[in-house]
Parts: sequence; structure tokens; C-alpha cells
Amino acid sequence: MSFIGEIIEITIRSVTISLSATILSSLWSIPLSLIIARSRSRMTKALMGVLNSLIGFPTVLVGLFLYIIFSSSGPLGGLGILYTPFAIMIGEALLITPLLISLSYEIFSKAYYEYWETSITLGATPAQAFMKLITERFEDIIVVLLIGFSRAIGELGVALMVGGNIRGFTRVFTTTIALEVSKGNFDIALFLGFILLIIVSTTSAIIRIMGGRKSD
Amino acid sequence: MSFIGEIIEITIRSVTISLSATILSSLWSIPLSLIIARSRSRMTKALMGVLNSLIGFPTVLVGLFLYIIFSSSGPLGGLGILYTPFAIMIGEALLITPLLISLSYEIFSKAYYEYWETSITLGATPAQAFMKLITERFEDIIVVLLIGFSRAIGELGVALMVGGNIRGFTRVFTTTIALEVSKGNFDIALFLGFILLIIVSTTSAIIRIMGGRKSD
Amino acid sequence: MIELRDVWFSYNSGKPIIHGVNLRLSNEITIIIGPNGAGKTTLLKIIACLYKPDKGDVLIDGVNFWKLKSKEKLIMRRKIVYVHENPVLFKGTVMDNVTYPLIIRGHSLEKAREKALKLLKSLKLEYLTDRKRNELSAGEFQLVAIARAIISGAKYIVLDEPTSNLDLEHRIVLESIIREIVKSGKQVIIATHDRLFALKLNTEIIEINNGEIRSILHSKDLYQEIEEFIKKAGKKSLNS
Amino acid sequence: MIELRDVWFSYNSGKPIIHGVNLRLSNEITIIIGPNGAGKTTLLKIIACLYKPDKGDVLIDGVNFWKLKSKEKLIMRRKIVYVHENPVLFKGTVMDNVTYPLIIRGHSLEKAREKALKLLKSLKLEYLTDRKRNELSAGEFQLVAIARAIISGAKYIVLDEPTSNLDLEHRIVLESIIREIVKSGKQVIIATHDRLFALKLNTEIIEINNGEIRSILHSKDLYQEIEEFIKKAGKKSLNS
Amino acid sequence: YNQSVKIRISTTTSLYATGLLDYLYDEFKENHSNVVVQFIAVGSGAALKLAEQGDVDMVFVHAPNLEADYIKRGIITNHTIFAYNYFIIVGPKSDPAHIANLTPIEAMKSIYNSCENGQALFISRGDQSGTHQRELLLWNLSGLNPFNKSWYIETGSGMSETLLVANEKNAYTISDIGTFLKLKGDGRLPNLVKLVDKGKILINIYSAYIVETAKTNSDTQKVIKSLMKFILSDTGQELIGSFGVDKYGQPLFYPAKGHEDELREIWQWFVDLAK
Ligand SMILES: Nc1ncnc2c1ncn2[C@@H]1O[C@H](COP(=O)(O)OP(=O)(O)OP(=O)(O)O)[C@@H](O)[C@H]1O
Ligand SMILES: Nc1ncnc2c1ncn2[C@@H]1O[C@H](COP(=O)(O)OP(=O)(O)OP(=O)(O)O)[C@@H](O)[C@H]1O
Ligand SMILES: [Mg+2]
Ligand SMILES: [Mg+2]
Repeated sequence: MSFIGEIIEITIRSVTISLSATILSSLWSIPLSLIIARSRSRMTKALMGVLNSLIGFPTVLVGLFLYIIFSSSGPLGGLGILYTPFAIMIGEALLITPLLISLSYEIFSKAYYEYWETSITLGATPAQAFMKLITERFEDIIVVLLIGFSRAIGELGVALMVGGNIRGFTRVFTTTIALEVSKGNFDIALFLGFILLIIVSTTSAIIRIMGGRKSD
Repeated sequence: MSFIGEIIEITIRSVTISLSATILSSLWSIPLSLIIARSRSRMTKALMGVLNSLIGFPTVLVGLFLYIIFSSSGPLGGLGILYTPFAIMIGEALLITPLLISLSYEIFSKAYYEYWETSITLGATPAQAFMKLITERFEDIIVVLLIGFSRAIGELGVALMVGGNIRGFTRVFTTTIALEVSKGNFDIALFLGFILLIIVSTTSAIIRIMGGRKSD
Repeated sequence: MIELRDVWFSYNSGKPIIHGVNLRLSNEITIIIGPNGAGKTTLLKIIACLYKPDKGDVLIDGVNFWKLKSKEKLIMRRKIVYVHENPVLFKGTVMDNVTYPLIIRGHSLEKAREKALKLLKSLKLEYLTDRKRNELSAGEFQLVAIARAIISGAKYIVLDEPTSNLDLEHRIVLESIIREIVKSGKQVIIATHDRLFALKLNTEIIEINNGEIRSILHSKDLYQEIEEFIKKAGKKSLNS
Repeated sequence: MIELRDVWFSYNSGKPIIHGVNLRLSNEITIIIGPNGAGKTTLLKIIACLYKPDKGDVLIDGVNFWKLKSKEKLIMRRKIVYVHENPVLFKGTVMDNVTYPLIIRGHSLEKAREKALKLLKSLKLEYLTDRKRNELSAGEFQLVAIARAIISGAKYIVLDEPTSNLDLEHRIVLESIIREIVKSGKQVIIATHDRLFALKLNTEIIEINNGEIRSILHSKDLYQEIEEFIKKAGKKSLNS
Repeated sequence: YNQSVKIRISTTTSLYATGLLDYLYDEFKENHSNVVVQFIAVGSGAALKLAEQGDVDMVFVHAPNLEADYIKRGIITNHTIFAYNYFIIVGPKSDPAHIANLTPIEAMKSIYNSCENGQALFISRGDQSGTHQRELLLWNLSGLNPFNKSWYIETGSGMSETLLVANEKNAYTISDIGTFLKLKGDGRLPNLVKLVDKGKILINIYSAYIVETAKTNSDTQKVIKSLMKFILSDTGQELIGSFGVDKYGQPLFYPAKGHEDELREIWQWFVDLAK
């Protein structure tokens, strides 16, 4: 395949995997953050402290940990998902979970009480009150998801350890960049970074501007 | 040096570098985020989009970029800071800047207007109003700094490219972990990760609990 | 009917704010008055089943609310709406806000809008339909929050200082809407400092202080008090 | 003296909210009344130099505020305090809030506390000294915000609906404090719907509507209006 | 085998990074369209570790004494040497230790002395990679112990990063030929030159193994066999010998064909020396 063709292929794969990972992760991270925001105990604060510190946990270790689990001699080896795009997606979804929970928690912990109470007094079921909170903070949640996506697409450790950087199959932006750096192809690496930057930043700028238009 | 001795040395170095980087970065990130929060133009939204997308930018590329600048043939080669702990600190401070600005912006953009206006109407100078905003959101800023610290201490690319992972001089947690992984010493890598986790999460849990005690 | 039996309540900080209150709200309209910090808001929130008493029972139509299972609680909650003294409006337009209670009760968007528009008109607020919450004056904001509660069709409508930001005209409008509401068998409970409003509503007034019921009056008991006040103030003005 | 000259103002949304207002605030106390959405709050914020008019000048003691350099603006700003109709309190205790304007003006913490305590006492609020903002009732909250503004010693004190959540007693306390303030050459400007309060303050009243000055009255002009209202309401009560 | 068959090969990053493996595979695919070969490029130690975990079917490595250990434990079998080249000793243009044209062992001694005199620095990869193993062997054979010397800098990172450090610090180091030529050609190593590149002790031997711990079926085994066969075939060996000539002006690898016994002996010699 041509150089450009390969870059396009890698771009599509990276975006697909990281976007799926972000959406997957939001399925548990956002409800969890709401539940945590509801509780105001000392325990919750400690839990948030731990989650905050997990945000920057070395991705290579997350990758290693997942590798051990997914490896054929590991507990989930039977699933045979090691070195597949699916494994990267799962791994990234887990990786960004502390980030998504922490950021959503900050959003909800402020707004939680007043919007929740208001919805409830107007007759909302807990599920409806949850939904209200989420629509109320919709733009903020989009920002959180963008940050999560940016983190997912930019991380290396998980993609490398459970994806394997297999050409034409699990090779994504960051693993390509790492490979090019190890080849000494700094120019190509920087070029790839530039493309990544353009893609992520235009998407996110557009989403923010659009989001801004209908906010409040 | 003994294995344990080396780990202790690496721990102290990692924490010192990343803590300094976080404090350094906050010196420009927090004022900048306040300035951005003040403006409510379309441009600002786009800028925030770009900053959000930089949060997850591959650290190896940031490292590579800084390497090119700091290398003896680069524009700042004359400073001779390449492959020193100082270079890592600068690099990490820059790396976490988009994260710190984005998170602080989210904090201030909500509170900005009402607290600013109130301080001003009570006779505060702009500097005093800034200070009021910061004290008003003090706990949140601490959380932001914790997240920044966690990101700094957990990143690999910058430490590797501008630090060089030189044993006894610029070797930090993540570069050690990456090294052990490449050696196939998965157990040691996981052990190091465990220590890192304990250090960062206990610190941050304690800070959050303490912060919580005197909040509101 | 809502009934409180020996209700005690305290905030985290400790000392009880509500001291063994017994209360039967059987009038169409009940007004609660009392000085700042008397416990009016706290009491209303207990009545609206938002705060759980430390001790004592809250009975809604004879059912002990805090002994219900969460499913039954929901059904019961829909019988009561509460408007906070500093209400919050949701993001979106005034229309979105006012239709919300209908939408979550499963009404169609169309019907909800129709009803909302009718209500806004009767409150002389139709010009606000498409406004966002940050484009409202204080009084407009308060009226929209009240409209949003009233539209729910709930049996018990609990209003905390509903007139604090209203002009004379809107006070009269609100008064007449309240009169209409109670005609259909509903009950309205209001905490207020607005003695003129209390006087006009012409109903039973519960006076509380320090978390206890001090006396139960009737609007007409306020008449004398206010008239004297006016006389004094008026004389001063006329003399000046 | 504060003077507005042909002031126009509109929010982002476009149509002007304040239409060419000319105003000289020369009385010790000035009251602004008008229906909801008339533009009272907007006008007060222009007077307090928070909103810059689209057109026209705001003169504070003869100085055109919006033509000043930012350093001079600061000095001028310290002459005016403004209390929002929905004020915000800062984190920390009531004491921290009330001392804030003194602290930023360079007073020692000790002196500031002393002054604050005295003021809180005169407002009958000393029991709130160590409370946090989320532990206050609506009226307490409002009083603290007012106290925080008054303590600054500013020459012009602009209050937006200061009595909306106050009980009778605190209205009287506030009235007497305002009277005391103006004795020392200060000026108070108040927007309110509270006609009884306006009546008692016994001063000039500016009535605005749709962003224009409709008439300039005097408190005593309200007397008749209110008395009639009371009579009607009272008769209804007495007959029921 | 009629359905498609997938095999996984773990390999050292430096070998994969040259592009040789993808180049060979593209050729192999021509006649084996049903076969998917997936390369997992990691550090030498990790490559073998993946084999131990049973996650790959083959390994391609260049670290004889590590390999010997895994062979002994029965994890990898069918040792096949398919290519070789030479490590090189590189250093500053000024060559303060005067090692140009010395034998590798003499060069190491000279570097040591010059470093002790404060005239030079030495950069070690310090990551137990094939390259690092060879460096340790060279020190060992020279009878010198540089560890814990202030001039002995361990980078614990990949070849390119290590070369950059050496360039920056005007120091000596040991490199594989491919990475050095690539970076040099890009102008990233203005201060470094190749000083020593001959001698049996610098021979870098690339071996392929079949992983015993992998859960393979008969189809996979057939593919592995034919892949091995292909690499050693005339076509395969020619491809290896000609790879990179167009880019670097010289081959990066020499085919093992014709030198099998000799290379095996040298491989064993390295294993024995390391003990
Ligand atoms: N969250 C809280 N924590 C501690 N004390 C509180 C809290 N909320 C209210 N209080 C106190 O409880 C008392 C009753 O408050 P409440 O809000 O019920 O008074 P209120 O009668 O509604 O007064 P207002 O007329 O000013 O609205 C007050 O003294 C108040 O300071
Ligand atoms: N941010 C805004 N954007 C657009 N319109 C606004 C905004 N703020 C206020 N308005 C409108 O401007 C008009 C004047 O508002 P203002 O708040 O000055 O009224 P007010 O006289 O203080 O009313 P109230 O007695 O209800 O407090 C109102 O119609 C209001 O809806
Ligand atoms: Mg109240
Ligand atoms: Mg107003």
C-alpha cells in the first residue's frame, strides 16, 4: 500500500477505535460519576483522590496489566482478543475511565443538588432526573468526552501492549509514531503527529463552537 | 546501589521533577485560563477545542519536539539542558499546560462572572478579584493540580526523549517501567507501577480529604 | 390532606430547627408566616417530602411518606410540587421549562406546549416564551418557576415566598390563579413575608417562630396590624 | 451626585432595554419602582458602573466614568457598592464575607472584625457570625449581602430589591440603618416592589416602565394607592 | 489449508524497524495469499517473554545468551539462523581514544583508558537488548569493569535514543548498523562517526524460532514450516542480502546461506562466553 494510503487507513482505524472506546467508557463512567456525586461522604472524597491519581497512570502498565489478563495463559486468554483492535478498544475504555469519572464528577458535584432536587419536586423519576442532569450539562459532557477521546487516541502503552502494532490490523497513530521514532524517522513521526493534531483539534474546535451556539 | 535503594532514589527524583513541573506550569496555566474564561468569543471556544485536543497529544512527540529544540544543533542548544532533570521538568510543565488550562477553564468559566462582578462591586482591584476567584475555587484548583501532577509523573515520552533515562541522573518511574517491560521483566514493571500508584493515590486521597474538611 | 405529626428536624450542624411540629393542612390555602430564620423554608421542604424528619411522621392523604417503598414514593411525590425561594430554571427556553413537568408525565409535546402557552398567557408572560433563563428579570424568573410548578397538575402546590420579586400586577394575577387552582380541589401552601398578599388571600395563617407554631391566625387578623403601619408611615409622608 | 445623560442600553439579544434615560440622583435616598421587566435592575447596574451604556454618559461626582483610565476607574468604583437582587456570598463564614470590603481596602483584620461585628449586631444578626453561606435562610442571606456592601463605607450604595426576603422587623432595622447611613452624606439608591418600604422611606420615587422614566413621585403619592388596596382586601377578609 | 491462517511472530524492535520483516512477508504473501503474518515488535527480553506466555508462534531475535536460556527451558525450538550483520563502535569525529582501525577488544580498552583520563564518555543502552548484551560481552573479554564509573552512562532506551545521547555528549557507543546509517543519513548524528566495524566478536546473528508453548493447530504448523523454508530459500536469502541497498548504499544484512555452520559455531561461542 502507498504511504498516503497507509496513513489514511491508520487514521480511520485510530479514530474508530478511540471513538468506540470513549463511547463505551462513557456508558459506565458517566452514571458512576453521578452516583459518586450523589454521595458526599469522606469515603467518596478518598475514592476520587485515588481516581484522580489513576488519570496519569503509565499507560504501558495499564497495557501490561491487560496483556497479562488477555494473554493466552491469562484469565481471559480463552476469549482470544489479544492483539486485536477490540482489545485496544477495551483497554482504552478502561484507561480513560478514571479521567472520565473525575471530570464528570467535577461537573456534576456542583450542579447535582439543585437540578436533581428541582427535577424531583417537579415529578421526575430518578431516571428522568438523571437524564435532566445530563442534558443540563450536555456541553460539559461533550467536552469531557472530547478530552477522553484525545487521551485515548494519544496514548501509546495500551495500543502497543494489547494491540501489538500489527501492520494493517492493529497499527494506530501512536504505535506508528513510536515505531518511526525507533527507526529514527523523526520527520515522519512529526508529520504523523501533525496530522493527528489537525484531526483531533479541528473536530474538537468545531464541536465546541457548535455546542457553544446553542448553549444557554 | 541496591535494588530498593535505586527505587527510592527514582521515587524521590520522579516526585521532585513532576511536582516542580506542576507548580511551574500552574504559574502560567491558571492565569491564562482565567484570562480565557473572561473572554466569551467564538475564538475562545475554538482555542479551547484545540487545547482540549492537545491534552492527549502523544507524549513521545512532545518529547521529540523538545529534543529538537534543546539539542545542541537546535535553537536552544546553547543552554545545554538536554538530558538533565531540568529538561524533563520543563517538558512536563509544557506537556500538562493544555490539561491544566482546560480543567481550570472549566472551573472558572462557571464561577467567573458572578464572583468577579461581586468582588469588583465591593471595591476589589482586578488583582484582588483574581485572588478571590482563586480562593473561591481553591479546592477545585488543588484537584486540577493533582490531576496535572498525576499526568506528569505518569508520562513517558518527554522523560525519555529529553531526559534520556540516564541511570542515576534522569531515570524516573515511567522510563524505568518501560525499560523493565522491554527487558521482559513484567513482574518488576508491575511492582514499580504498584509503588507509583500507592504514592500518588495516597497523597491525593489525603489532600482531597483534607481539602474537603474545610470546604464550604 | 397533609399532616405532620410531632416532626423534628435539624441540619447537619446539630441543633433542631423544627421542634415537634403538629400540623394538619386542611384549608384550600394555607399561609405560613414568621421572621427570618424561623424555619418556614425548612418546614415547607418537610411538607414537600424533600427533607426527611429526624423524628415524626409526614402523612400525605393519610399515607406515611417516609415508610413507603421507593416506587410508591415516586407516585406520592407527583402529588406535590415545590417552588424554592431561590428557584432554578433549566437550560433551554422558558417554554422548555414550563412544559417539563408535563413531558415527564408522558404528555405529548404538542399538548404540553398548548397548555404551557395558555398558562403563560394567563400570567401575562407570553412574551417570554422563547427566552433563555439568563435573559429574564428577577420577577420574570420567579414567575416562570411558579408556572412550571403549577402546570404539573399536582394536588399540593407548595410555594416558598412566591411574591418576593413580583410587581403589583403580577401579585394580583398570581392571586387569581391560585384561587382558580383551588377551585379544582387542589391545595396551596405558601410561606411569605408579604402581608398584603397574605391579607388578600383571606385564609388561615400559621405563624411560626424558632421552629415552633406560635399561633394560628386568619388573614383578617393582619388587617389591623397593616393598617396601623400604613397610617403611621403615611402620616410621616404627608407631614414631610 | 450620579447623573445619567441620554443613556441607552441593550443586551446581546438586540432591542434596547433602556431608552435614553436622563437622571440626576441628588436626594439622600432615591427609590426606583416599576413593573417586572421594566429595566430597574439594568438601570441600577448602569448606575453602579457595571454595565457600559451603548450610548450616553454616566457621571459620578461630575466625572464621566467610561472615559476614565482603568486606574482611575478603580478609584471611582470604590465609591459605589451594588447589591444584586440575587447576591452571591463568598465561601467562608459570614464574618469573612462582611470583612472582605474592608480587607481589600487595606484595613487590619482586627479592625475589620470589630466593625463587622458592630454592624451585624445592629442588624440583629450576630448569631450568624460563624455560619457558612449554605447554612443561612433566604432572609439571612440577603441581609449578610447588604451588610457586606454597607460596611465598605462607599459613598453610593445601590440596593436591588433589598427587602424581598426580609421579615417585618428586619425591614424596620434596614430602614433605620439606611437613615443612619445617609446622615453621613452618603446616598442610597434602591429598586424595589415593596411599596410599604418605599412609603416608609419617605423620599423621591422614580417610576420606570419599558426602560423609560414614566414619572417622578414622592412616597406620599403611594399612600392613597396602598390604603385603597388595603381597604378592599380588608373588607373582603372581614366579610368572609 | 484452505481457510486463512494467522501466525504471530514476536521480534525485536530493532530488527522490525529496519523494515526487513515486512519486506520478506510481502514477498511470502505472493504465494501464500491465505496466510496472515502478524509481527509484534518489542524489546528482546519481551519478545521471548511473549513466547513464554504462549501468545506468539515464532520469535525473531538477536540475543544468543537470552535465546539459550529459553531453549534450555524448552520454550523455543528449531533454532534457525537466517541473517547476520555487524555491530559497530561509533564515537566522536575527533576520536579521543584513537580507536579507528583497532580490533574491537583493543578499541574497548582504549575507550576505557581515555574515559578514565576524562577525555571521553561511553553510552550504554543498559536495556539487556541484543546490542547491550554484546557490549557487556566486549567489556568482559577486555577484562574491564566500567560499571558505576561516572563516564559510563546507561540510557536504558532504544537504539535511536541512545545514539542521540551519544551524539549530544560526544561519546562512544555500540550500535547496530541499520539504525546508525538511518540517523546519520538524516543528519541527526553530526558529531558521530563509525570507527570500528570488523571482527568476529561484532557479528550480530539473527535467529528464528518456533514457539512450543503456543497453541497451534496443524495448519499453523504447516505455515510456520513453509515460512521458515521461505526465509532460508534462495529467494528469501537473496531478498535479505539485497534489502536496503537502494536506501543506504550498502546492505543492512548478509544472508546466512553458505555460512550456516560457521554462524552456529559463533552463536554457541557467544553463549559460552556470556557464562
Ligand atoms: N443547611 C443549613 N445548615 C444549618 N443551618 C441552616 C441550614 N439551612 C438553614 N439553616 C438555619 O435554619 C433556620 C431556619 O431556616 P429556614 O431557611 O427554614 O428559615 P426561613 O423561615 O425560611 O427564613 P427566611 O424567611 O429568611 O427564608 C435558620 O436559622 C437558618 O440559619
Ligand atoms: N441578559 C439578558 N438578555 C436579554 N434580555 C434581558 C437580559 N436581562 C434582562 N433582560 C430583559 O430586560 C428587561 C429588563 O430587565 P431587568 O432585569 O432590568 O428588569 P427589572 O425591572 O429589574 O425587573 P424585576 O422587577 O423583575 O427584577 C426584561 O424584559 C428582561 O427580560
Ligand atoms: Mg425561607
Ligand atoms: Mg430586577
